[in-house]
Amino acid sequence: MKRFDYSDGVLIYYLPRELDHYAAEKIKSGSEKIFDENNVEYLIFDFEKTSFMDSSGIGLVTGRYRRVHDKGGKVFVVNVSENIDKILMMSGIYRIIEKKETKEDIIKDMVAGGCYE
Amino acid sequence: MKRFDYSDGVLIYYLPRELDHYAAEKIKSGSEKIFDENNVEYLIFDFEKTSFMDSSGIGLVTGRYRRVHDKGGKVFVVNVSENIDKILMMSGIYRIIEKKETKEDIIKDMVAGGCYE
Amino acid sequence: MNNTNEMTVRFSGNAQNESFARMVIAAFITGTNPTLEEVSDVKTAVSEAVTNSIIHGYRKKSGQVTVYAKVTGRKIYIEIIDFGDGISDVKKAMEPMFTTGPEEERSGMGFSFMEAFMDKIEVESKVGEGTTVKMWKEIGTAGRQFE
Amino acid sequence: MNNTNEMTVRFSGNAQNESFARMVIAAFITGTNPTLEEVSDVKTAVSEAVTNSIIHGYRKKSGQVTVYAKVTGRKIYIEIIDFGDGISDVKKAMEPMFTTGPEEERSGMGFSFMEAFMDKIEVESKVGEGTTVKMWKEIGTAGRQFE
Ligand SMILES: Nc1ncnc2c1ncn2[C@@H]1O[C@H](COP(=O)(O)OP(=O)(O)O)[C@@H](O)[C@H]1O
Ligand SMILES: Nc1ncnc2c1ncn2[C@@H]1O[C@H](COP(=O)(O)OP(=O)(O)O)[C@@H](O)[C@H]1O
Repeated sequence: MKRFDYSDGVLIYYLPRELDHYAAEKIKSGSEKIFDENNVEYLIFDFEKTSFMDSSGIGLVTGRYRRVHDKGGKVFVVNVSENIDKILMMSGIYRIIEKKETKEDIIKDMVAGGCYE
Repeated sequence: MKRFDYSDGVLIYYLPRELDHYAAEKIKSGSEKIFDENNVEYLIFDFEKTSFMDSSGIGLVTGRYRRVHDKGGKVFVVNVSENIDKILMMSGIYRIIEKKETKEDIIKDMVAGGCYE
Repeated sequence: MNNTNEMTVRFSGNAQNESFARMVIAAFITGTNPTLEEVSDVKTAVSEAVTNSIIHGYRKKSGQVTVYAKVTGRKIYIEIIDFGDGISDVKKAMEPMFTTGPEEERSGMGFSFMEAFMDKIEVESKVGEGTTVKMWKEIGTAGRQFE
Repeated sequence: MNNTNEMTVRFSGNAQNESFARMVIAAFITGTNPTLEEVSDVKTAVSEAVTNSIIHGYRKKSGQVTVYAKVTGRKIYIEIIDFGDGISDVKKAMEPMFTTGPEEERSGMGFSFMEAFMDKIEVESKVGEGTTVKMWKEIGTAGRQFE
């Protein structure tokens, strides 16, 4: 099971079925090196498989957001089910992070924004 | 959710997803009247929906078998998954009760046996 | 079924058991005939409290977390109990966004989520002795989808 | 994960909780990475013992059933405990087809199923005090289907 994918400044997290504290810790420690060695310009949280999330998931997203945003990067969430949307909404995270329907929508944004000129 | 179906001497039990002691008791008490008021000639246990069974299920089948067999009736199990087959096999129940693939196979048997002449 | 049913589960306070606790509570409340959304709400609330016991109550130490649940008709009552560090200022701890674990990327929204997903919560805590979170929820009282 | 994990669950001895006990044990042993068949085997064995506590141990009386489980690596150990009537002759009770409940359509195969589905079982019982069933199973030792 692939947990993330990195290339050319774009990091995608494939989030697990249940995003709790245990899962968040594994995701963080598993991707620490990428943040240390690269400049992540686009960070994408893919919720396609995720049916459960609690506030530890919010902590993961906002924590990663801070690291990427401090260096001018952008953060997105995609494939958000109704269930997960409710949690993200409640947390107020959409004030700082953009939701897109699919990863393709983000690529459009990347092209428009000049990342892939 | 229909638990059973009776007409013309043929009783079909539609067994639940989990056939344990709790479920067996409900099935027994729910169909008591039918046995009291009718002569059940063909008794069919339909396992189509059943994915779990323990020895309480064996108790149900053999208990009902006795009531029906004493009066010359026949008992069948149908739509048995691999999982349930293992339990039925272990219990030795196939020495007294016949397994058929589908309910249609039993109707053939009924016609041949002269029930529907 | 308007009768009462009770259960208590006690488990080691390690992070893998967060999902175990969620599955136990989901299994226990099925008798109240909840919607999928109500099950999810209760799971989230329990997940928050159990996670707090593990990471804030016991930190790196070992300890046991207890979940007690009682169902009466469609009323659910749950307690999550630890014998960990306890909370010095419960009122402050319950404020949205307040966290003592920012470096661990905690959001400080655990108590807010418990309050949002349950009808009512209460927190009892004593420094050095531990924490008990009590939660109430009545099934079928808000936006019911199936009858 | 070669570490140890433990849990204890206690619940009212009523028949609805038989399925609850199965779900709890299934959730608890996921860490041993069992096949679906192994999960089913353990659920069946626990279902048998819990049912026995409810119908033979407590009969129509109320009482609590306790399930303790410990996982070490892929080794599973389970105890099912009641404080009910107890068994006067354990050896006889464990014989296949022996039952004191034929009029309730009991099959007398509960202990046989426990023995078939687990690697080993042990029964301790005292009349008037209650019964403890101990079970052992190592995951991945027989006919493993997925790795
Ligand atoms: N069981 C507990 N034991 C000790 N401290 C706790 C416990 N639960 C909560 N706390 C304290 O309350 C604070 C707020 O909790 P919460 O709202 O769940 O946010 P978070 O878990 O993200 O920090 C925690 O940071 C912690 O200091
Ligand atoms: N927990 C228990 N408390 C008291 N008696 C028990 C208990 N478990 C088993 N027994 C006795 O052992 C007998 C055999 O048990 P078992 O093999 O499970 O078959 P069954 O449950 O179908 O009777 C029971 O009929 C009962 O007399």
